[in-house]
Amino acid sequence: MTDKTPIVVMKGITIEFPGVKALDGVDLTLYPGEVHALMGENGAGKSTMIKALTGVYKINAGTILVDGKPQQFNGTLDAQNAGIATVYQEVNLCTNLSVGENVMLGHEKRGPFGIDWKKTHEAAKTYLAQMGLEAIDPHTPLSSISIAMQQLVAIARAMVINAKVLILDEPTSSLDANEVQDLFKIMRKVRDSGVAILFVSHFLDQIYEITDRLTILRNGKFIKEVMTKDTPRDELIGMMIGKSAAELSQIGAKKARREIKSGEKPIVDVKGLGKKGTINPVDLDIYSGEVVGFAGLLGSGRTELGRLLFGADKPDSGTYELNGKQVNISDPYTALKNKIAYSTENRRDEGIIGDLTVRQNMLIALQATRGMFKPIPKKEADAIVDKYMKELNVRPADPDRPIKNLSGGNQQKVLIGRWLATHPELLILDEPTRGIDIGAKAEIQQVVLDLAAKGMGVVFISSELEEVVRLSDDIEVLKDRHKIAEIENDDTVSQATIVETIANTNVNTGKEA
Amino acid sequence: MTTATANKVKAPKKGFKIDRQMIPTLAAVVIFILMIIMGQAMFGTYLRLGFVSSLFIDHAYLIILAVAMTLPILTGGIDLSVGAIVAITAVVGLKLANAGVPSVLVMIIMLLIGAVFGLLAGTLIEEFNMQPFIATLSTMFLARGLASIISTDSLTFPDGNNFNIISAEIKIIDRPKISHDLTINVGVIIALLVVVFGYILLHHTRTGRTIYAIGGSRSSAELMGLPVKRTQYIIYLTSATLAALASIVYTANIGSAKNTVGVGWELDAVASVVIGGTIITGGFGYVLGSVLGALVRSILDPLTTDLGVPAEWTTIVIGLMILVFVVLQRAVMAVGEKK
Amino acid sequence: MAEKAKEEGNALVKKLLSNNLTWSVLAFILLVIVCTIFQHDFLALSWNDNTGGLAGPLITMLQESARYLMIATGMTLVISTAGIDLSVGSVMAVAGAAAMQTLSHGTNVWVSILIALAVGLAIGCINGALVSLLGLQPFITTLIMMLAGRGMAKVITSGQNTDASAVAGNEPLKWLANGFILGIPANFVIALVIVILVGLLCRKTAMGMMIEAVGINQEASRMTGIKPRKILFLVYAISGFLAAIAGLFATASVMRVDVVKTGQDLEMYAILAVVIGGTSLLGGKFSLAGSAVGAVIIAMIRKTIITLGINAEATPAFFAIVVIVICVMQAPKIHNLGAEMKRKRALKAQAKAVAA
Amino acid sequence: ACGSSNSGDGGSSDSGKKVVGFVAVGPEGGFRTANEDDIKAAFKDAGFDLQYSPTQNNDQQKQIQAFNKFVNDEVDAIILSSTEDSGWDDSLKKAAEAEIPVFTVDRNVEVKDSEAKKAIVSHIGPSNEWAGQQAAEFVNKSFPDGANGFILEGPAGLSVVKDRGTGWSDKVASNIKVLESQSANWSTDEAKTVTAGLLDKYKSENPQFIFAQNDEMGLGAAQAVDAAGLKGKVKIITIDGTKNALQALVDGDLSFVIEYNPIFGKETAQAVKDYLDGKTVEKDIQIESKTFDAASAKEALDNGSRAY
Ligand SMILES: Nc1ncnc2c1ncn2[C@@H]1O[C@H](COP(=O)(O)OP(=O)(O)OP(=O)(O)O)[C@@H](O)[C@H]1O
Ligand SMILES: Nc1ncnc2c1ncn2[C@@H]1O[C@H](COP(=O)(O)OP(=O)(O)OP(=O)(O)O)[C@@H](O)[C@H]1O
Ligand SMILES: [Mg+2]
Ligand SMILES: [Mg+2]
Repeated sequence: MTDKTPIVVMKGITIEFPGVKALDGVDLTLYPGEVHALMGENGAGKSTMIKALTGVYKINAGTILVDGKPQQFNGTLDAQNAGIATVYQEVNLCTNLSVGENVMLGHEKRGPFGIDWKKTHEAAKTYLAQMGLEAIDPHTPLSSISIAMQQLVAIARAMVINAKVLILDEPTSSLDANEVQDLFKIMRKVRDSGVAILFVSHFLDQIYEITDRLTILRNGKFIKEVMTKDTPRDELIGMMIGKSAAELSQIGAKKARREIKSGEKPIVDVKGLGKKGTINPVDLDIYSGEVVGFAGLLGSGRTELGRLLFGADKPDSGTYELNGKQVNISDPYTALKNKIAYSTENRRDEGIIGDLTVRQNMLIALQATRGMFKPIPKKEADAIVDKYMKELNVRPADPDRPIKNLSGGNQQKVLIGRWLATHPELLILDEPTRGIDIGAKAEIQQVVLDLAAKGMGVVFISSELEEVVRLSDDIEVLKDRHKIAEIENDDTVSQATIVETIANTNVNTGKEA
Repeated sequence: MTTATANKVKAPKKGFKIDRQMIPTLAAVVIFILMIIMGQAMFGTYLRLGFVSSLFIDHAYLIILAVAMTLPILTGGIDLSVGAIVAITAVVGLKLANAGVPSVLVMIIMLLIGAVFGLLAGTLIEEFNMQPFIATLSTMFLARGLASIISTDSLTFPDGNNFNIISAEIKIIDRPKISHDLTINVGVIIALLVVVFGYILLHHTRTGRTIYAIGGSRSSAELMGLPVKRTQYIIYLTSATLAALASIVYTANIGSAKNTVGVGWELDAVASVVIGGTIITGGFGYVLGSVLGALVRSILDPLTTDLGVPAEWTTIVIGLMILVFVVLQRAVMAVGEKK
Repeated sequence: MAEKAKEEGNALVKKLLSNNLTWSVLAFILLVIVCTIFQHDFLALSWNDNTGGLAGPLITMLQESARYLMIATGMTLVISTAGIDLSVGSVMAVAGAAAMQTLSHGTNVWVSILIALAVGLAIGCINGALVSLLGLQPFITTLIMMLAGRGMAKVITSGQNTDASAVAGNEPLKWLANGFILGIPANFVIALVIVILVGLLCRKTAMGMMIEAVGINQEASRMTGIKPRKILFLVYAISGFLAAIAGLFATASVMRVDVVKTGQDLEMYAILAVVIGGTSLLGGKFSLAGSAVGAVIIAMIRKTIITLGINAEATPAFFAIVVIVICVMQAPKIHNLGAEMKRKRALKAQAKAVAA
Repeated sequence: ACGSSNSGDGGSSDSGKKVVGFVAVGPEGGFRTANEDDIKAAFKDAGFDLQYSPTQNNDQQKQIQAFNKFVNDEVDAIILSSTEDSGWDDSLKKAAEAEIPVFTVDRNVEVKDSEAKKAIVSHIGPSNEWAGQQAAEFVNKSFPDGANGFILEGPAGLSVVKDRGTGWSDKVASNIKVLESQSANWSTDEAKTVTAGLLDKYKSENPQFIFAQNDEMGLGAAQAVDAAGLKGKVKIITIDGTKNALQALVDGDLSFVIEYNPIFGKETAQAVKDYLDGKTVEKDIQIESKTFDAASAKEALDNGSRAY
């Protein structure tokens, strides 16, 4: 197809984990100067393939050639030395160090007396600037920036190595449209300098925009390698999910707005809810059966507001009324007791309990609300697990596996099951579709609509304006930790409306404490 | 994007330069000074040069051990074997010195023995997945056992050995009364050099940065392509070798040793490190904090004596003092977090 | 057919080999064999009319293991929450001191026992409060309590090794450590019953899962509505209480508390027992059965040392070697050795084929 | 509790009392507590201000630190109850330079340096070797035709353990066979376990005596012997002479107790007083100890004079 010599050739890669064959004879070829996408559903084996290449997992069969030489990396260090830079799916940085230190770890600039910190920080600054993060002081603790920005820091870090191969595993899952464009700019530049880029994303638009070539996996098996420009969407989706795209349930149209009847009481009615330094006082009401979307740019405070509603952080101002009754939601337990549930955007640190099984992860919140000494009867537990495994289509369908061994997308589904099992009246979903494949994304969106139809109040936080606009009845727009607008989402409202609102509203920063 | 990201993070306020992570260490400084002032006010001897001199001379070994212990603790590990390594190297060293082996050679052998135990601990941890606590507990038992198999006698250095170079006192201020002299010895200088070494290692080498990274998250450090395994070996090798160095300084200082030396010193070292603001689960901490911690830990004993604490109560009072210390630190940190 | 059976058999062997418990039990059996070689009647049991129970080396070993069982059980729960309890040895001394001191001052023996248990529980609660409410680090908190506890024991007895062996009416306590139930040491039976009760409490309610959840990911647990502080408080309290029982076993055995020696270094043994039993010091999944086997192994190692007549000087080294061997055998690297070599060979062959 | 300020030049406290620093081992029960309590009481009675500094885990380092601190505090005299018999040269040299007299109690220390030697005025205490010898002589006398038995030792490496062992070996007859020596770490509880194991192991050799190097271990051994139904058939000899041991002797659990007399506070205080008053003091003040059999033990207990 091309006369370039490939830089990476992986042939017949097989990886087995106890009980699962995650990869079964998969081939992958990377050419310099190309962006290559690894496509597949959640759990198809994309991340595993990447980890096979970088030596994180040992392969059971197959060969890896890098630059024509057979290689067996014993870890990422070896891979790095061979010119492969990787940004893994879950952000893997050290939260105890500063942003600059994270960018430069292992590549600090050295002077006559060991590390020259001044030079190192300067270098870090230029790499950060490349990612559009010039506003971040390299000395800022990593723990104080949001997940999305950490993702960008991780990418900046990958640029430090003068790599021949750059691997990006779902780098865009938490970025907003602007940042994606900036990332693409950098990717194009890097590509044009002759680097091979391996890219994973569940956003088809992005795939068609940036990639040249695709390798499609399904259930750990190699399906096909194709050129992007020759492959229509339907065909691609078909190859990924193994059935025709038409069968995929699609919620095309925008949801009809649920009209609030006069005299109807909201489930949640908060006034002036805020916390100094995190989110300025917000008024908000959520009615039964309503989907309220939170829209805003990165760091606008959507997550923070969600956490306050759930009691994960303690508010320092405001009143909180639940079904007309004044409540004090001081911690997640109280929230759950009051039938409020919150699904976090930070799946790894605040969501999954890694070593526990899928079953335990699904039941634990329900168990916690019932109390330690009232175990859920086995029959009931089985029924719950069974129900949500099926409803959410969790794969593999074995609930007795530790959740940490599931692919990212499937972990997310289990977590949603966890919250549904508590039968909340108000469900706060923070980035529920992040990192979820197209099939599952539609499923989750459908779940949200179904829940609302059954009378649940839903807060839907997402960086994808498209789905916020499509699913919400009302949209709360946030900017710089202020609520700047509440938009009734009728037919006149589109993504552009929101973007304009954000751009044109000036936050009176003087108000900030 | 530039406009989008520019308002994501506010430029940090200028002037607020003190890192939150440094607060516990600073608290250690303040409390140490307060303790000295309190001792001086109540008993009038804590600012005597003699007191200061023996604080350093008598605790040069602890300073070295505290630096040694800082490395594994920063990664979330621990080295329980340091006390026992002091014992075995001391016993072997004195045996050799008494057999007429030249002092320099003896010292080298002592350091090598320390290194061997460090290597063993590193191997158990890295190759056999043993947790540092258990691995170094095993090497602790092993070293202590071997030390007593070799000899249970009180051994003293023969005349005319060169160990006394280390203990030879250098009077900086010589007053008529010994309690007003400012004295140091080579042991103290060695301890200070070790502190400098620790500082440079942690803050100016890539190995040091890897140590912090491992403490933050070992799996992240591995995925970031840092030489985690090699660094782990270096850590336990260094801490054990420094323990051997502490042994040299200590034995030279008192001119004798036996198999029971160093019982419980690992806990003193851990206490020093923690008092100095290093978090036992790793990731945060400073060598200089550990040094201060060692000094604070050292000053607790004379304080209890001077306060006339009844014998049965001494360990309770020492425990309470450490408790007050960590609680204060915790409070200071909580206030810092709020800000 | 036969192939399949063989394969299944292989899988079973593999599963067994990678199970920590297998190696612990194997180590135990090995120690017994070594002892029997040295002392041919090591396994012999006889009836002792004097005590009204079985007698023999194994019996005294079980008698000693009772206290390890207790502290190892508490330690398991604490370690599961990613904590550690270094104070158990000192708590043993304090509880023992409280029992002996009150007893020798004429307190009713049952009241003495209750006081001892209450003291242990109280110290456990203090540990729990410091760790959970103030958020202090477990290692340093319990290290402080280890120091202070020794002091408390000394304060209780004014520095004496209080002896209550001659106090009238001390029989129930004496029986606790020296008596027999159906010929089997009473303390061992009681300890076993307690371990089983704790096990049931953990596994039949959601306590075990919640403890593990907190140990694996405290923040995520909080978000599910678990109250990590409660759990932390609970495990330290349990550990203190069980350590008090261990303290009663240790002191009632000779009806005398030794303010320095009672429980000395036993925190280390307890931690070893837990690790040998397969619970990770990093927290998370725990196995009480594993820890129980670990506790018995510790008692067995000590018995072996006496039986082989290993010199006092060499005991720590012997201990170290046994522990290192057990832990090394448990390392995944060792059981995967065969498979790993096969994998490497296969890959090499493939690589050669490609290169050619 | 924090009254004494030592800032005065002569080191005397405000009240004009002479200040004496006591570098001690710390309360460990039995002999140690009795000894240190007695010294504290005696110095108080003699009108001294005694500053007491215990160590932990028998750690010599903490003792050295305390010693050096007393030198810096310019106390009038130092009492040293050392955990180790060597390693004191440097500290003693400092004391000599500061002209502070040092009195060693219980354990003698070995000093090489001649400068350091000058600091030590006197040693006060009973003899460990003598105690070991008494044990051997009792066994020799009890079993003229020879016998088998065990020795329960203290922790390996302590000089007390060695001295008591040396005393035993010096005097024990050739037909007395020690089947095994094991350490029971001075602990009653461990001694019970160890003895039970040894009795099992050497059942066929018919052990007839157990020499426990302290009372604590002897009492543990007695319980193991009792449990094995051998009470009276195995003679147990212990060193220290605490009340509990004497009671056990009366009850027939033990056979012979050698006193290691901890009560020498008076003698020590007197020596310090004499020296500070300018009188000459004997270099070595041996403290008399007794031996007890059942009869003399009963007598000693009945007249109620025993302090520990
Ligand atoms: N360490 C492991 N142990 C056992 N099974 C694992 C492990 N890691 C991954 N798996 C399994 O391997 C399969 C492939 O997972 P992988 O993470 O590669 O999926 P993915 O294609 O990256 O999915 P996603 O889009 O959700 O990130 C999944 O079925 C997963 O459960
Ligand atoms: N752990 C944290 N500690 C301190 N500050 C934080 C932390 N997490 C986020 N922030 C800051 O709080 C602000 C709001 O972040 P938040 O995560 O709520 O934004 P968001 O609107 O939810 O966007 P996204 O979730 O897409 O990043 C940001 O400025 C961010 O830097
Ligand atoms: Mg993935
Ligand atoms: Mg967010």
